[in-house]
Amino acid sequence: MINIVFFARIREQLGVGQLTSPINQLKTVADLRRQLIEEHEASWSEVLMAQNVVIAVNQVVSDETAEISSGDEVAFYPPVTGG
Amino acid sequence: MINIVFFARIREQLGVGQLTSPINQLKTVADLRRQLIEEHEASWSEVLMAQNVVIAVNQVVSDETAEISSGDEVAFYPPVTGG
Amino acid sequence: MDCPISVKVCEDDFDVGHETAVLQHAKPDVGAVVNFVGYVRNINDGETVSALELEHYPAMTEKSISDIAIQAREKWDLLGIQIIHRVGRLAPEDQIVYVGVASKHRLEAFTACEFIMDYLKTQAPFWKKESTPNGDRWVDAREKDNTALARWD
Amino acid sequence: MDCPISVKVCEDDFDVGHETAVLQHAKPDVGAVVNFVGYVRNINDGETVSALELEHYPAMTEKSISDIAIQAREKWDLLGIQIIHRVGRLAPEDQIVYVGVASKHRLEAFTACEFIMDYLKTQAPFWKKESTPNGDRWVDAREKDNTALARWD
Repeated sequence: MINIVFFARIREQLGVGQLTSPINQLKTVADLRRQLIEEHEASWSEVLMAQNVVIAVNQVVSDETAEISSGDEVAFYPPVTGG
Repeated sequence: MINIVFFARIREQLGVGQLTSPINQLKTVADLRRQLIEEHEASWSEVLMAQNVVIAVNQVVSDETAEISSGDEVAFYPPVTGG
Repeated sequence: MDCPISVKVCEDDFDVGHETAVLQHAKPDVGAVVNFVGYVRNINDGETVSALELEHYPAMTEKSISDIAIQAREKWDLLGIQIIHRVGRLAPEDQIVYVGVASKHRLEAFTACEFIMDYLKTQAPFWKKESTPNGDRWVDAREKDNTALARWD
Repeated sequence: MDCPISVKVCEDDFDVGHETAVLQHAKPDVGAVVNFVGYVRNINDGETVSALELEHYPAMTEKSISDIAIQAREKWDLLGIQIIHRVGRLAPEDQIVYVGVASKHRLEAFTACEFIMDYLKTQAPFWKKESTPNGDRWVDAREKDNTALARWD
């Protein structure tokens, strides 16, 4: 399984903070994102494909080419605004 | 009268922290310094003519060309080391 | 040289005097401490802010901040780093973040403290949501924070 | 914008937490405070320091520091400056100097605090005399403090 988490504006726009997905044929974050978009309404494409979405794999900032395997956690979030 | 003050290493080297001098023919800090050196032992020349001596007139950093008049305070001190 | 790192992410407020004292305590070679304290402002982008909600990514936040502190420790000769970042609901004038750096001489502490703040602002997974008279809104990331980051390349 | 300046030269110790709170108190537009705290180190130029005597030029010191603070206020958009410098006899680990700067955004507070420290180190009439096992000695001014100053030209 892959654990998928969303934060802040993205979490609100998708209406969900956490999902899981079986690993199946998913090899990269791009595969996972494509599947999430296919499985949900059109707005998911807009939100998850936005230019400034940050992707973290296992709590380390990464990008859509990152390989994933069962047990990984993939996060999608907007640019950070702490401090 | 001119009030003359010395600080830190210079005060210790001259053995005095404060002097006064009548204004007489003194026009600039250079005149005052020349007179101080003439009136005291040879070590005063070495101490007061040293490259790094800081001169302040009325509590503002200046140099030997500064004009002075009665009531002024002239300070000679080494490079500062606070903070 | 030993440079302990302490990172806290919590709802509780902090005491700047206490944190400063901890940084220097029993370290007689510390000559300089530089502290940064960030506060909730009552106005942002021209709108009155009545409250701020700070969301974060709990599994990642402390690790992400620790990584920044470790980078700073590798770049400069430091004697201690303490970072506190609050989360949850805050009000104007509340303290949000503390970054304290101890070193022998002042240049290292100043530089490392600025470096940590620049990285924290652009890398650590926190998000601010403001309450304004026109409703709640997510704070947008600022281009100038990315510009600030670029100077460390 | 109002930017109060407070300068104290005294023998008494100070409380960093209190000074920070004063800088931000009742100023809801303050987003950042940067504090510098300088301490007496127990070693300098390879020698053990058992005590430090800080001499100053009383008629000039506060005015000289105020002038530096006024320059900073004219250069950057600041909301408050507090400077405390101790004089007299100090021991290792004692606090010597506090410079705190409040501003809306962090860059101004960091920059102004460094500017003030660089000027204070090279312009304000203080002199340190250290007690070491080999006797007392005046601390020499450091070339790197002049180098630090040159970056503001």
